[in-house]
This record gives sequence, structure tokens and C-alpha cells, in this order.
Amino acid sequence: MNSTPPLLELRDISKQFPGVKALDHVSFAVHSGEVHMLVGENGAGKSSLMKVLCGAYRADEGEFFHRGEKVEIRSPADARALGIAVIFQEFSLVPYLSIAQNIFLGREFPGRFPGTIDHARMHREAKQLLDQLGLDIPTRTLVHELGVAQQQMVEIAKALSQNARILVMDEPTAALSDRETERLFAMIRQLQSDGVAIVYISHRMAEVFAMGDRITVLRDGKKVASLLPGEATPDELVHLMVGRSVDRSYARNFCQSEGELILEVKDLSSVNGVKGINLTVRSGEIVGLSGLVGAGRSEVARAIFGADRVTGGEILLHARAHRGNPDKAVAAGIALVPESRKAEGLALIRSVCDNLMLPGLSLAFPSRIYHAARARQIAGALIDRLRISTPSSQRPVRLLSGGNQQKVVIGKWLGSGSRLFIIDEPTRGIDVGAKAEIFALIDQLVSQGAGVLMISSELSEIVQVCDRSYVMRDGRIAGHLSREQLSEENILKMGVHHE
Amino acid sequence: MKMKTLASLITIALLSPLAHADGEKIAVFTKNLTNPLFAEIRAGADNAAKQMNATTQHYVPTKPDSIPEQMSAIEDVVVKKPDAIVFIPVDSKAMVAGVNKINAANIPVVNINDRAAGGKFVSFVGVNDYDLGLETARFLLKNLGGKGNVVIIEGVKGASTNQDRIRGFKKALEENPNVKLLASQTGNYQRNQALSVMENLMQSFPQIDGVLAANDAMATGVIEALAAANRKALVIGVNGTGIDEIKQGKLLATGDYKGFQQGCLGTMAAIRHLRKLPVPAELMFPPNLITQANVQSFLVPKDKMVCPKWEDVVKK
Amino acid sequence: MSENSIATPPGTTSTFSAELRRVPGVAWILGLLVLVFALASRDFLSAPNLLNIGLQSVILLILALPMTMIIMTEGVDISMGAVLTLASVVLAWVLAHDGSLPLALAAALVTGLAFGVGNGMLVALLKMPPFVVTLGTMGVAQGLALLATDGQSIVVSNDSLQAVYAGSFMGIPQTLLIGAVVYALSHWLLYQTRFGTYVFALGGNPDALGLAGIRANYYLIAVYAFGGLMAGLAALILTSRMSSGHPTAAIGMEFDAIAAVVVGGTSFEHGNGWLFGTLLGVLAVGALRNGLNLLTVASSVQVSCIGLLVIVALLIDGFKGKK
Amino acid sequence: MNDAIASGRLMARLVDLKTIGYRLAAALAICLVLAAASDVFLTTNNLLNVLRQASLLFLLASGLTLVILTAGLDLSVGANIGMSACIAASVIKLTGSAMLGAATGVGVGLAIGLLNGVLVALMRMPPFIATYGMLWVVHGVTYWFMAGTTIYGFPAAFRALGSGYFLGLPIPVYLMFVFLALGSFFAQRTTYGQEIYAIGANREAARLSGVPIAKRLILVYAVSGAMAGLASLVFLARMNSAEGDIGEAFTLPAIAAALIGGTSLFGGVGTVSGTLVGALILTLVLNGMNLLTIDASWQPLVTGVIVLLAVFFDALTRKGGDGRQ
Repeated sequence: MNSTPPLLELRDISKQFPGVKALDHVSFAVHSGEVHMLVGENGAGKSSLMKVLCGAYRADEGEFFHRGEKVEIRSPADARALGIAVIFQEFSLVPYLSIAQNIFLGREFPGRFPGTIDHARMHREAKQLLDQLGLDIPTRTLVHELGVAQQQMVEIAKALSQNARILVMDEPTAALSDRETERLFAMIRQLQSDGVAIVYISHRMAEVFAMGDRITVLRDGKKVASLLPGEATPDELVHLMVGRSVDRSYARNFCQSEGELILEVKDLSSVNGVKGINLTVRSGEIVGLSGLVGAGRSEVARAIFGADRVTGGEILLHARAHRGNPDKAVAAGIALVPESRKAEGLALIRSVCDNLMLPGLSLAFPSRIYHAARARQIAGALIDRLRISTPSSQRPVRLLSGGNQQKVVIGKWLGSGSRLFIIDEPTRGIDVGAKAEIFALIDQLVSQGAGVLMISSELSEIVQVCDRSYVMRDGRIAGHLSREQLSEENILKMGVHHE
Repeated sequence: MKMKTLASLITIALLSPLAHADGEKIAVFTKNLTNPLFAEIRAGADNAAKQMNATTQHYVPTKPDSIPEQMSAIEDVVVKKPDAIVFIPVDSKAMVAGVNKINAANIPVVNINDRAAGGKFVSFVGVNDYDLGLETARFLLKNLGGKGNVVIIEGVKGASTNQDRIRGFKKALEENPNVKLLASQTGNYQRNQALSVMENLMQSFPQIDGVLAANDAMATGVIEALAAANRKALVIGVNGTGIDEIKQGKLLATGDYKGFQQGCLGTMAAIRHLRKLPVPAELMFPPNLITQANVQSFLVPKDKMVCPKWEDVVKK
Repeated sequence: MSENSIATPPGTTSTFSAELRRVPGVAWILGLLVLVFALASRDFLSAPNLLNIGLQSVILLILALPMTMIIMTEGVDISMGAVLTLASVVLAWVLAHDGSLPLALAAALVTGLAFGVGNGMLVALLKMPPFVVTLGTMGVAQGLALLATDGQSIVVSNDSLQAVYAGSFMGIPQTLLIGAVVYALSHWLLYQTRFGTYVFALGGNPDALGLAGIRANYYLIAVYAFGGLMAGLAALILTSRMSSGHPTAAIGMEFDAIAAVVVGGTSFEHGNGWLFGTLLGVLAVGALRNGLNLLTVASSVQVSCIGLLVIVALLIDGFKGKK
Repeated sequence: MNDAIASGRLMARLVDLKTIGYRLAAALAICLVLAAASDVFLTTNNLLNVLRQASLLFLLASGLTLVILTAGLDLSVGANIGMSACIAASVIKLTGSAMLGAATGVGVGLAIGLLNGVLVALMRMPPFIATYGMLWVVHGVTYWFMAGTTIYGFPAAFRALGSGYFLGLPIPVYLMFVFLALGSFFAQRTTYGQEIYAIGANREAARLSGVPIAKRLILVYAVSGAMAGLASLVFLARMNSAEGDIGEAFTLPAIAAALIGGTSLFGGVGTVSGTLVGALILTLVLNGMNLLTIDASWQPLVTGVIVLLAVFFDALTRKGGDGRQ
């Protein structure tokens, strides 16, 4: 297709970690002006490849070629010299530095004296970048005051500021609303036409096919295919990624009869800016809570669970008033699968068993006397039931893959006697195979009589999985969509401002 | 508005004790809030001031024996300009700079208890630690019959009181060649450290006949250790705070440090100086011992003690 | 708008009104203390007394400024008081052995720097928890000071040394000048240099530094080294003030410094620090001690007041920041 | 047969040999060196001395260990000992009742701990600073209460708590083993313990898992305070006297004992049994220095080096870190 040598080419790259071959003779090339999609399940080696690319890891074996010439990438500085910039999924931003300082972190303009910074120039150039991205925020704003989507935009500005010739993006849309995603895509096309090569990692099939010029599939640290978008259907691509067929439609039997009322929220408002929330969840149904990022979905979840202070309104659980801290919520049968599994969901240094047992401790051990053997037994059963891939229940949970960690975060509530599950972004950053398993698990919960309130930024998930959905906008419920009305278009129509 | 009311209320509350002040204001510096010796000295100073119709203000570091804090307190006091200062340095050498500041402000200062290594003083009131150590040690060695094994428990190494007392102890030991000094270790003037040190020494030495402790707090620690191990030895201390132990026969003797009198006479000297009455440059108490024989006269509680008349003491 | 929006911290966003909005508990307390003491004692606002507060606060300030940066990196240095003490002993020893003042100061600075670099290396390279590392080096420094002096003061009669604390330069007391220079230096380092930017990043997101190709460890070591160096400098003032070196003179002062830093609004998390707040914190402690001395408040009450200052300042911040 | 195996496994878990194995070996190595260097080291009396001296440190450090497990710290334990001892002493003097005095001592310690817990858990203050402030407040109240005096001379029944023997062993040593068992049981074998570890490992995750954070934090600070109160009684009984600042010298050694014993200041890692070994190591070294009549000036230096060595060793063996560095 391209007769000129690729902008960057990796040949036979291998990277070994104790016990794992993260990359096994992977070859990969990206051309100027090309969007190269990199797909694969979690643990397939995408992140490792990306870290090799940006110099964070050193390859054990293999060679790099830049415009046909052999080069070395041994450190982030080497990568930067080649014009490689990376937008990480987990932000590389410093909370108490300004936007400008973050954009130019490590590349500060020298001031008059050695070691000093030319602040004026830094803010000037930062302003230009933000303008380019259509972001109207003062460059002196501290990053911790920004929302997630804005932080993502700063991250992108940071990469752009490096005048990158090769831009690596790891799930850049994960935290973005659809509108912001559109803006990002427009920008990518702009960069593309300027001749920038883009390596784009994604789990979203729609994006892969819409944006990709070429698709490379990794599995178990090996490259299994490199193809053009026209050469495969989404299902075939998924098949390549997981090495087996997976039903992507998450088909389930939607709730037929109206179950008993589990949760009723009346006029709820909280310190985190949600106001006048009214919603219900019944036994046996999955209720969606959708809307743009920043519309207040997680905040509603946290308010119901008592994680944020409620300032007004009523929460009725099984028709009885409920109010209080998370411990009261758990005792009343509410489970929360939080948005961030590492920060809020897991005690990473503790074992799988310890994490799985935590919410249900008082149920499993009503006498308050803890039996390690019994805990291992209960955890073992959960591990089997959830098909968590771990050699032992005693393994620290930080050593598990993202999908398995997510299963632990959901699984820990199975022993807590919960009747209401609030699940915030159940599939963020996990692969297709694990997604299907997690939805099967959620389906299992409701079929056993639980009620689920599910928050997701992926509209397709809401549409496919939920019995009905609320749509939020600006901290309020903007509307309700029944099963029949539920479509991505309708959610968007309700969730977006009418300007 | 509310804050201002509050502020003035607090102000009134704080000022009220000062409102009755008349006569000379004497600032009294002691080393810490915990050692009973300094409590006695402060009581003595208060009593003397009351007798002579003056008032005292006490300055004690919040961290025991803190040099920077005493230094700051001096600087603060110099601003307030009391009529005179009665001063115990927390460190005899390091506080000379502080004394110089008092001198520079022309505030008369009487040094008591622990002699500062420099600076100008109206007078020094205290006990000669060397003599006191020597006399107390002699008393112990006499009771041992001039033979046997003894150990020394030292106080804080850098303190001049400790150095002088230990010198006195050792001089007495020289006079008694048949007494063997097994070990000399520090208990830092603290009861619990002395207790641990004694416990360990008893392991090393199966026969200890006498213990010379550089203060009474350590001596009582030693007594506890002996009792716990069910061993017997004659113990002496210095400071005159272990009165009860002497009464009970656990402590053989203590060198009377006359803390209360030091406070009394130091304060009297300061006031007399202000009133242009004669004050000797040095007022040293003789090295007296408190023993079973004379302990009865020392059983007065601190708040009942009364300062002796200046003339009664100085005449001697 | 919503109550929880965190007020803009100063420094990087440096409009004056933004700074005012973030007035921390300590500023109110400092204001209240000054008001009460000024009403209660004629002497409090007198020039010599204000000078006293300034002079007495300088040593603590010189420790607290680098401590602010260390705490911003989610670390702590509890060896500072002991290192200061050891450096003071070294300085006095050199002077007592006929060394010149510059030589003695150099020796003190090297002593401090050595401990700072050592702390930094153990923390950065071996990933040992800062509290434990500096608890260990605190023992080492304190032990060396005791062994070097045999527990006694080293007296120095050196006019140029005495002139450091007492003397003045162009009408301004030198000690205050040193304090001002160290404050200006710290401010410049933290807000104007790469080093300062990376200090924010070390606490806020050290991975970001690695990804930006910065050797984070160098800067982490540098932060502790700065702390050690400043402890060495503080030794000059301490030794001059006492005209001697004493093996326990400043033991425990690091806790006062840490308290001043935290009371001043610097947090143990996320690289959220504020240098000016530290200055306020140090002055609040200084004003409180001085004022209580002027009012001749009983010492036992003074002891409690210092604890109350710390707790009340945090309580005010806690209520202001309550979600 | 089965019972024996089960109880053996139970013991193994309680003592958690894996965590403290290296440290136990280090303690034994110190013993060997001391036995070679001093012929009195291995005498029964000396070993009992070591145990008795270690017991006080352990009682204090065991409560502190629970606090550190939650990623907290309690700097006020030393001041707490001072206040508990002084108030207990004056109650004994006033009423003549050892029991009442003992109850008061533990009660005062508990109250200070509760206050710490409230500041940390409900007011959300950083533990380091809250307990440092409390240290000063408690000291001030104690100094005011004591006014520079010493209270001494307690009934024999009370003093047995510190210096008495039972079946040849000092009574504090029994207390040490009782609280080793209680502490280990609480930390390892109750759901409270599990929750405390979880709080230290990730407080937010624990909160969102329904762990009542505030209650558990108040609990650990209260326990730490009560243990300081108990330690103050043992100390009081041993010293037979109370002064205002008797406890301050214990704060940092108690923290050091926990850290040498493998408890991590980051929280979530550590055991009470490890703390016992830490206390033993510290005590052994000080005992050895006394036996070999080494100048006390060496003590801070040696203690500092031991702390550094212990943590250095952890850093080397911890390969890969705990995921939070």
C-alpha cells in the first residue's frame, strides 16, 4: 500500500516479565498519516507494546526503524527525540500544577537563569494549544479542579505540544462524552492530514472501524493479524482477539413482569451537585443511568450509597426510609461497584480472598470470629463461580488482570446479601470476553430477584442490556426511556443540551 | 464584632492577676516542670517574694531543659523588663549568651542552683556540688565500714552538677582504698533509666554493697530495682527529695540540696539588691546530710514551708 | 455554585484575591493571637518584641520551609532537629579548634547535606518509608552529637559567630535577613524552577515525571538534600545564639516544624503545598509562645496551648473544607 | 491427632512465622553475640530482665501497631503514659485502692485514645498532627495536675503488677503474652481485624465496602490509648512513683519496635507478633550495651542503625514493592 518506508517500524520485539512473556516477537509498523488501530483482550500485550514504544520499558529483543533507519528506544527521552508522544489511559497529570505546567512537564522553557522556567511563554503556548482543541479554560487553572473529560483534553494537549510525529493513544475516549469524542475524532483527522502517524488502542468496535486505516490484533503477547478495516467484520475481529467466537449482543431475557419495588428515590440532592433526583428500581430489572460524562451519574450512585452527603430528599428501600453512611447502606442490602476499581474498589495489596470477603464479613462470620479456612472456602467458591483467573485465593489482587480485578469488585458483593446493585461503568478497560461474562453475571443477579442500577458511558451497552433507562443532564434526571424507547439516538437527544 | 468582645474578655481575664501586682517584679527561671527540686525552688521563691511584698513570675521551658526555649524566654522577659531575675541556666555553658542579654538590658540577675559559666551576677546562691557529693559519699563509705563493692549511677553527662558530684564521689572513694568501684554508668538523672541500669548491673555483679546515685530520683529507682531482685545494698542520693525513703530506711542518706532555701535566698538576694541592701557575691549552703537521724525536721509539706530569715542564714 | 468546589490554591494560580479566598485556619488564628496579645500586653506590639518574635521564629522557619517541600513529596524528615543539633556541634567544634567561621559554617553545611543526601538516597533508591528512614538517621545524628561532645556543651568565644545572631546589616538584623533570604530562595525554588515543578509532581503523580523522561529520584534526593543543607544553615544561627554547641539543643524541633507546615495548610497528600502558609504557621507558633511569656501564663498552660493551636487550626480547616 | 495438627496450624497462623521469621533469627543472632561477649547474659535473671523490660515496650507498641495498620500514627502514647500514671497514682493515694487506681489509669488512657480517634476519624485530621497536638495538650494538663511534684509509694498489691513474680516469671511478662495472644487474635481472627487491615490497605475501598471507618478508627485509637494506660500502670508499679513526663522516652522506641517488627507505615501490613520481636530486639540490644558497660551515649546511634537495618532488609526482600511506591 505504502511504498515509502514506514515512519516507525518495530521488528520482532520481545519483552519478558517474571513468569509472563508480555511481548513475543511482535512486529508492527505505522505510516505517516495513518491511524493504526491496536486491538486485543486485556493482557494481550497492547499496554506493554505501548510502553516499549514510549521508552518506559526496554525491549529484551528486537529492532526499531525510523523512516527505514535503525534506531534505539531505551528511554522516554529516546522516544521523544523520535517524535513519539503517548496519551495514557491513566492520567499522567499532576493535580496541584496548572494546566500549562502539566502540558510542558519535563519540557519547561528555560528562563533567564539556569533551572528557571519562562512562565510567560509557557502559558502563551499552552493557551494556543487549548484554543486548538476548542478548550476555553485559563491555563493557570490547577488540574485537580478539572473534570475527567477536561483532564483527558489536557492530556491530549500535552501530547500535541510535543509536535509529535507519532501519537499513541490508549483508549482516549473512555472518559469522554460523545460530543467530546466527536471533537477528538475531528482533531485526529486534522493531525492525520498533517502527516502524523497515530497508534490507537481501543476496545470499541465502532471506533476501530470508523477511524482505523489499519488494524493490528494482539493475543497473548503475539501478533495474530494485521488487516484493513474492509477485510473483516466486527465479529471476525472479536474472534481474532479472543481466539474463539463471542456473542457480542449480550442477549438476555428482558424483564417481563413488574417486580417488587426495591429502591425509590424522591427529590434526592447531594453535596456533589445532583438535584431533584427521582428514580425507582424494581426486583428483576436492570435500570440504566445514562447521560454524558459529568452529568452526575456517579454522583447519584454515591448519594444513594451514602458515600456523598445527602442534602435533601428521600431514599426508600423496600418502602422504608434509608439514609446514612456506606456501612448502613451495605447493611440495608445496597452494593456499589464503583467507577474506579483501583482507587475505590480494591485493596490492591491484599489477597483476592480478603477482597472478596470484605463486604460480607459480618454475614459470613456473625460471631465476629474470623476463620481463615472458611473464608478461603467461600472465596474459592466465588472464584469458581465468577471464573476469576488466579492461581490461588491468596494472591494479591494487584497481580490480576483488569478484567479479573473487575470480577473481584463485583464478586465481593455476592456474599453480602445485597438486593440492590449499583454498578458504575462495569466494563471500563476490560476486554470483550470479560465484558460478556460480566453481563452474564449481572443478568444472573437480576434473575435471582435483585435490582440493578447500571451506569455506563457506552450507550450501546445501555441499549442492549437495560430494561429501561434514566437519562441525566446537568445533575438532574432529564428523562426516562422505556425498553421500547431505548435507543442510542433517544439517549443522546435527552442527554445533550438544546442550545 | 463578636471576636472583639471575645478578645477583650480574654484580655480582662488574663490581666486580672497582674492587676494586683505591687512591689518588685521578680522573674524566676527554672529548668523544667517535672523535677520536684525545681518545684521546691519555685515555692521558695514565691514564699520569699510574699514575705517581702514582691511578686514572682515563673518561666519554665515547655520542653524540659530546652536551651532555645529558655533563650526565647529571656528575650521575651527582657522586653517586659522585670525589676530583677532569679536564674537557673538549663545548661551552664550554653546559656551564657542568654545571661549576656540580661546583662545588656541592665536587669540585675541572681544565679542560683546551677552556676552559669559566665556573665555578671549580683550573687550566686547554691550548694557546692563537689562538697555535697564528697560528704554524702563519705557517709556511705563510713557505713560500709570502709570496704565492699560499690557502683555509681551518674546523672546527665554534660551537667556541671553531675560532674562535680561525681568528682566528690570519686574523691571519697580515693580516701577509702578498700572500697572497690565496680562500675559507673549514667541514669541521666531519671528514675526509670536508673532502674534499668541497676537491674543490668546486678546481673553483672553478684555482690554490690553500696550505690552512689547522683540524685534522689535515680536513688529511688535503684531502691526499686534492689527490692524487685530481693537484694540489699546501702544507697545514697543527692538533692534532699527522697525524704520518705529515708524515713522508711530504704535510703541511707541524701545530700541536702536545700531547693526551697535556694529559691528563698536567691529571691531575697534579688529584692535586697533592688532595695540597696547588702548582698554577698556568693552564698553557699554548707554540705548537710539528711539521714535517719535528722529526717524528722524535713517532714514539712512544701506548701507549709517558710523561708528562713535572711539574717539567720547569712550571719553564719 | 456547588459547595464542594475546592478553593483555588495560591502560588501557581497567583491572583491575590484567589489567595485571600483560601485563607487557612492558621491565618485567622494568627490574627486572633495578635489581636488578643496586643490588647492584653502593651509590650506585644512594641518594636523590640516584634523583633524578638521574628528572631525566635527564624530557626523554625529555616527548618519548616524545606520540610514543606519534603511533605509535598508525601515524605517527612524527622531527623532534622537531630541533624541541626549535630551540625551545631560540628560548627562549634571547628570554631573551638581555631577554625575560621567560614570553615566552620562549611563543615556544618556539609554535615547537614550529607545527612540530607543520605536520607534522600535511602528514600528514593531503596523505596524505604521516609518516616522510618529519618527515624533511623535521627538516632544516628543524635548519637554522633552525644559521642562527639561527651554530653557537654562546646563553648565558643568567637566574635564573628556572636555577630551572626546579634548583628545587623544596613539596620536589619542579620538573622532576619537570613530568614528572608531562605524564604525567598525556597519560594524561588518551588515556584520558579524546574526543581519546584517536580516537587509538586513527586507528591502529585511521580509516574508523570518518569513518563516525561525526568529522573524523579534525583529530585527526590535533592529535596531531602535541601532539607539537610538548611538544617546545616540553621545550625549557624542556633550556635551563634547560644555561643556554643550543645548535643541536645534542638532535639525534637522537627516536630514543631512539621506542625507549623501542616497547620499552614500543606497536606500530606497529592503534592498540595503552600509555602506562605508555612510562614504563617511558624509565626503563629512564635507569636503564641512569645505572647504567653509576656502575659506570664503558667508554663503548664503554655504547653497545652501549643497543642490546642495545632488542633484548632486543623479544626477550622476541617470545617471549611468539609464536604 | 487432628486436634493437635489443627492447634499447631492455629498457632502458626497466630504467630505468623513467615512475617517474623527473619526477625526472630536476627533476635537469636543478637542473643548469640551477647552470650559470647558476656557471661552473665544467659543467666536466668538477666533473661527475665530482658523479658520484663521488653514487656512494657510491647504493651505500648502492640496498641500502636493496630493504629499503624490503619496507616495512622499515635505520637501521644508517651504523654498518655505520663497522664494515666499520674492520675492513677493520685487515685491510689487518695482511695488506697489499687483496683480503683488501675481502672482509672486504663480509663484515662482510653479517654485520650478516644479523643485521638475522634480527631482523626470524625474531624479527618492527619493522625500525625492530631496526635502531636494531643501530646502537648496532655502534657500541659499533666504538668498542671502534678505541679512539679512526684507521687510515690504504692501498696504492695499494686506494685506486684510491675515487679512481682508468679511461678518464677515476672508478672509483666504474663501480661505481655496475654496481650500478644489477645492482640494477634483480634488482628488475625476477628472480622474487626480484617476490616482494620482493609482500612490500611485502601481506606476508600474499605469505606465503599461498608466498613464503618470512623467506628473502626476510633476503636484502634481507643485501644492504643487504653494500652498506653495499661503500660503506664506496669510502669508505675515498677517505678513505685509517678512524674509528669515519665512516658515521653517511650514514644519513639514504641514506634521503632512496631517498625522493626515489620509493620508498614503505609498501612495494611504487619502483625502484633512481629511487634513483640521488634520490642525484644530493641531491648536485647540495650541490655547488651548495659552488660558490656558501653557508654549510654551510643544508645540513640545503635537504635537508629537497627531501625535502618530492619527497614533496609525489608526493602531488599520486598522485591517489586507493595505496589504503592
